[in-house]
Amino acid sequence: MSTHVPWLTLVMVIPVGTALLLQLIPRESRTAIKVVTIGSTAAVAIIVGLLVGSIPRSIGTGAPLTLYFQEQLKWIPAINASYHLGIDGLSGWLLALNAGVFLLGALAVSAKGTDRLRFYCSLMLITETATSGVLLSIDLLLFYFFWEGMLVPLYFILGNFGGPNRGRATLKFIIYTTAGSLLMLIAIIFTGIGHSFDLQTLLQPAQAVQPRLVIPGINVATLTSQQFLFICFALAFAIKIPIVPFHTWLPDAYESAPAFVLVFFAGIVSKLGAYGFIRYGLTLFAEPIHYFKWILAALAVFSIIYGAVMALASTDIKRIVAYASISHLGFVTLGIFSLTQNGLNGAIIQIINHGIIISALFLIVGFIEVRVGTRDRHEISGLERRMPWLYFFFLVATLAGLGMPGTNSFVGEFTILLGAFQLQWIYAVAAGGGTILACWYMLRLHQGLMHGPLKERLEGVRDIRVSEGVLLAPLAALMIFIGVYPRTIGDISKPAVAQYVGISSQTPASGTQ
Amino acid sequence: MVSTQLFPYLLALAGFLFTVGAAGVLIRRNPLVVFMCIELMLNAGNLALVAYGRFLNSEEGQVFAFMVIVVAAAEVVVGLALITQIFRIGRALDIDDLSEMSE
Amino acid sequence: MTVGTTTAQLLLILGFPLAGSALSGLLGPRLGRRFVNYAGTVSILASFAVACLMLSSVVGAPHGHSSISVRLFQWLDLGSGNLSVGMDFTLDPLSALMVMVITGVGFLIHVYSVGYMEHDDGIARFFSYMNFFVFSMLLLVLAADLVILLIGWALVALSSYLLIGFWYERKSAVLAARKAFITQVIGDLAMIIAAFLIVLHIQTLSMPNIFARAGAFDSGGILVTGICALLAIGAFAKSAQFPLHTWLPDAMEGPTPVSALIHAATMVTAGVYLIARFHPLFDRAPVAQGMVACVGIGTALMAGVIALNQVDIKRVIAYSTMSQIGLMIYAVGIGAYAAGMFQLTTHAIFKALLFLAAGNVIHALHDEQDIRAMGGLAARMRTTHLAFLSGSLALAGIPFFSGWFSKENLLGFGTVAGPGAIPWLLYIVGVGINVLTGLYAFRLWAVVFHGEPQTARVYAAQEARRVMLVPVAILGVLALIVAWPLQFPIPSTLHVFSDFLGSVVPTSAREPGVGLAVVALLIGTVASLVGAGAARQIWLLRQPNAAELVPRFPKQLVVAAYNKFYWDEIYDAALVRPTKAIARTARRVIEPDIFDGWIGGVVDVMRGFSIDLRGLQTGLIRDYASLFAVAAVVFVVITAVVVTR
Amino acid sequence: MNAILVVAMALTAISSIGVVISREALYSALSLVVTLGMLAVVFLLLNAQFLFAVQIIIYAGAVMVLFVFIIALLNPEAEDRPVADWHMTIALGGVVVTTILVFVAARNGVTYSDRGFRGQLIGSANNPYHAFSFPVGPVNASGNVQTVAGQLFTTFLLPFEITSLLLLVAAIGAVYLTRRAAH
Repeated sequence: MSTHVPWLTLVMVIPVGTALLLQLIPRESRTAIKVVTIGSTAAVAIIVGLLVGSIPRSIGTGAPLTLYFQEQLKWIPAINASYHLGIDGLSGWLLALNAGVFLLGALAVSAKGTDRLRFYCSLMLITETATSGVLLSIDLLLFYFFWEGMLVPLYFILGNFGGPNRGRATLKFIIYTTAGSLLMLIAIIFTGIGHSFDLQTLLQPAQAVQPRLVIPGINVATLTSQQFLFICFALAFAIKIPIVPFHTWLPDAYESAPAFVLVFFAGIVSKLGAYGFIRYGLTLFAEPIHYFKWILAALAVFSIIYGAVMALASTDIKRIVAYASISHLGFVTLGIFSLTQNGLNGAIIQIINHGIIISALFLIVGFIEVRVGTRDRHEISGLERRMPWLYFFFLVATLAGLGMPGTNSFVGEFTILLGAFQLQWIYAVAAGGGTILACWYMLRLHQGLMHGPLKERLEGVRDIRVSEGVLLAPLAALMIFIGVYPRTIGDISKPAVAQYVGISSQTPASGTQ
Repeated sequence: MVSTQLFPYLLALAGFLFTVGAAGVLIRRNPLVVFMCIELMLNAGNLALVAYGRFLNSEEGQVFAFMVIVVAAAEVVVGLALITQIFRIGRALDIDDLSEMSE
Repeated sequence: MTVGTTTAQLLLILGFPLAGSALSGLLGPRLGRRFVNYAGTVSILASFAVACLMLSSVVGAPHGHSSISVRLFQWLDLGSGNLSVGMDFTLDPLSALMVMVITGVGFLIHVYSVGYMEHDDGIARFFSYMNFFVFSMLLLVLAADLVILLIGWALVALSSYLLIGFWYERKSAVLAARKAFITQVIGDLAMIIAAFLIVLHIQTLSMPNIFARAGAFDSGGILVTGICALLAIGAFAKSAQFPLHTWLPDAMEGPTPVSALIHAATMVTAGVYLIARFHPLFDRAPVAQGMVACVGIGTALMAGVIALNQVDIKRVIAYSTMSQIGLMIYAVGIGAYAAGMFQLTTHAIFKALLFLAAGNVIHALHDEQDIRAMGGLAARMRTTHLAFLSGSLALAGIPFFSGWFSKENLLGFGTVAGPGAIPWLLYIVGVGINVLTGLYAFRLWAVVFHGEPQTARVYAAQEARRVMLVPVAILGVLALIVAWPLQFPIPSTLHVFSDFLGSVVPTSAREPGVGLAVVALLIGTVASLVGAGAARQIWLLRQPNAAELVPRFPKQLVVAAYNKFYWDEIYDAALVRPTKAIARTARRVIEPDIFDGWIGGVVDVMRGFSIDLRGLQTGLIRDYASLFAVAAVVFVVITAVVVTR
Repeated sequence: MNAILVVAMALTAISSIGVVISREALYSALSLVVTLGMLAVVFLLLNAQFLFAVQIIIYAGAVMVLFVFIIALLNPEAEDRPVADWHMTIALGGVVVTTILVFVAARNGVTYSDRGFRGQLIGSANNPYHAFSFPVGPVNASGNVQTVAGQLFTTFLLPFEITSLLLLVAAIGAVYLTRRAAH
């Protein structure tokens, strides 16, 4: 693709431009609104697809990070903040996922059944711009701008289009994430002020080992300032992912949001925390991340097991999926903090996988909820007889969710566990125990809903419509395709990961080809 | 030619005008007068801009002052329109009465 | 053999079942039963045909060139020193043998299923799953990379899960399916960790490379012992060996052809295949081998005792399967790989036969499975009876039936398993198992086919339809003759089979001498005959009667054996209930009080502040502006006066 | 010149007090007219001829006329008194404190730089105010209007256009607001 066209800016501008354009369409022309929204997200998806496809497979030579399709303009020259965009194998894949889930989200929203469709579509498109911005920006301040900007449309989406508990859930989500990101803002300012906010520039000089800060008066050495800054960043990312002690916003928010919102809300937003850890944690905080990796990896393992245990204990099918999501994201975190190439590649693969799987699961759960009218797992059984197609898609998604070899998440979990094993074998074994629990709760959910005698109340339930199957079919196909041919992701993520690992271990990224 | 010695006095005048305007906002009840006081504050800013521009040998002060004037004009237009509106729906022109946030 | 033809053969042999599965599953519900019957069976037949070609090319290959590996594509490559996996397949005598068994026996069982499932609505689903199983199993045995093997390993577990839960409206079937799957996942996890140890130590997961670099592991070292122990756990899960054996009896909830194909002939023996395949590692880990042998013989003994005390026809055969696989595991544990594989081959045939024949009985009695409700069926189902008899004779190891060849061959190796008391003890128990096998095999035969009919249904029983009878008859004949041209249980007589596998699994150096082998053969045969004869006395002639004999055994033993030695209950109490209790605690206490609690505490503090500050909010702009002005001045003063200096 | 400037400044200050303390809105408005006019004079003396003109035209000519017109139109009753509680204290204190502070700061050349607030003695080498150089050259060469316009239409073109947009919005807003009242 020509580098003269500002493709990355285009990726960001198209959705928000469409959101403005939507205001010209009368509120009542619902079909037109939906078609325009789909068209816009599809256009973004096509551009992103071509961009990601043209990322070279070889280790780059750019220092310290190799970025492609870069765009750089002055933004606030006084403090060296710039409008700097670029992608690499890491952000490229997340961008692809982003474009994919928003396209899916646009397809999933019902043109007839949604109140204030134009409002919703505009908000969704603005969210897409913000999430794309988070992934594209190379400048810390720009990153923060989009990171926080994302919350604004999400606030209105969750607050207006949710279930009965939406007020509380939305507030919890917003306050939780804002609290985390404000700390990150402080750390960003501290890192960049008087120097530069540009990641490339910040990484240039070798970081000297910093002394520990001493509490005056009692002379207790604490941590270095780098480590404090890392804690600020880590908190923001940990809340977003979420890692376990910071996770309680997630089940509430996921429970109250409708399926067509969750497609992208669960699909991309929580992955941005993981992305932040790799993009900024590994590069800016190489020393602290090695210092803290044990505790973070331990928290990740705890997330895996705790999420699984909570999923076992829940009866609300949406909450089960939400806790499953926490458990799966624990794998991503574990992969990151293994700080090995295997683990990080696995984490990227698993980020993509989880986006696909969780979108599918929430869609399926949503379809069931709409038809059955309850989310209590004990109230539903034997649906396979009435809904063979949904059964099939649910089966594929369930198997992918529990890490079945041959599906996509096996690839991710295998590589992540390998990375964790390199870090510390006990982590890998404990996380592996989580997969056994995953098996238990996923199969119990799937079998409970689909198998057993059909409840009388459910006699009239209909199978999914073609329009709904169209949403699930590509997801199911991707789950199997990535499981069979994982090189699709691995080849592009590999060079980027080699660089990040190289930077984080303070050695130049060496060609491994 | 204006003496450079007057510069501190010019700034002091700007400060004075600004605070007098602010005082007016604080103690007056009539929204029209409050508006005039806001104009005072804006003009105080303009004075500071022009004085600085003059003594730092730059036209940028004037450019900004010009823009402030434009904004002030826009603000007056909308503000006065609002005040006539309030008057027309039959409410007293008293800021404390108009407050919806108290109680 | 060239790479090109091998690739084509591999693609065909894997492609036919997969295509059959997709066709049955997608088009089956539309096109109806006839289409599904043909799609399901013909795909396996085609696969079998290709497998025959393949076998001929392996047999015909010049010495030392009978193994060929092909790579379809690179699966994942994370750079040197990291994970690198190819979609690799190996065709060698071992995999060719397995492919023959899977497709050959599989085809017969598929044909049988056409009759067995003729009244079932889910025929399309059934054949789709069955074909998918054949595909997965072929993937497993052809894989040349440990990760690909793992994929096949897990996919067979998936097909097994789907087929056990085939009648999904039965609660028990659903639970059995889940139990089987979770047990398999435990095994998978062990194998995954073994794979990690391998790749981190020798940087490859490609199986030919692993075997080539097996020398990198210290013989008897902790690392290779660990790897082999973990692989063995995977094998135990798949082959239903203690302590991961409890799923197999429950798996009998699936349709009988499923039990025949998956839970008798092929999938459950994959553990034996795995250990035989990884023999270069196991040969270097004697401790792990010893563990494998002990577990194998222990499971064989336990399962044999339980089989003797069960009353469900399928469960008896299931426990007998477990017992026989225990013997195979014992064989590969003592290094007699070819002997284990030989037993695997004959067992696949006679155990599939027993299941299918039992299926005929069940079908004829309208889904009656309790043997106490049968009896006297010999006269009403002649062919089935003869076939079942052939299977029982083979199972019990009666001379010149296939089981005799393989089992006596296997036990012969037990005499030279190693120095010390334990190998001899294992051998003696193995001989005891021969007695036990004869007992339960003929108990089943006698109780089901002889004696007085116990229920009215028996009188109405009719011989099965031809489509079900022909496969049974073929297997019946095979169970008699299949071993004759292959292997004789005395070394240096007839050894076609072990020669065939010789290039993959070299014959163990510890081979019994001819004299010892003859003695062992005689001992084993006598033991089998004693068992069979005793069974004939007790259950056919009823002199002495079983009812009189049972009280002579300790009552606890009989009750415990009837209750499968309570393993289900033990696991439930030790694993399932505690996990559920933890989950409940997490939901009721930890989540709301701790994780939501700490954030709640922060919120409470904030709320306290905000109540204090509320007094400032009068709602009057004037007040806000005043505060603002004061604050601004204070700020300026602070910055100007304090900070400046 | 200095004398005229001092007089204009004094008048500005006095009339601004008038704006705040007059009881009638009309007197406030008239005081404001004086203040703005005197400020215009100050601008002129500070070499800002263009702003002088703008100040007269926009403030005296447009804004104040509008104010007076509205006052005449609405004819609000005379206020009894300004608020005389603690707000008054704050207001008076603020006026005094701020004026003195600003004067002292300006007199001592307190400046803000990237290193925080710094005070310098007048006349020192670091004090930027010790040697003003008046922009005689450019002003004489091209005239004040021309230099300001040069800035306005090149460097500050975008803000300039944005303010024009703001004016447009304000005009539309005013029309909209008053139009609805007709119904």
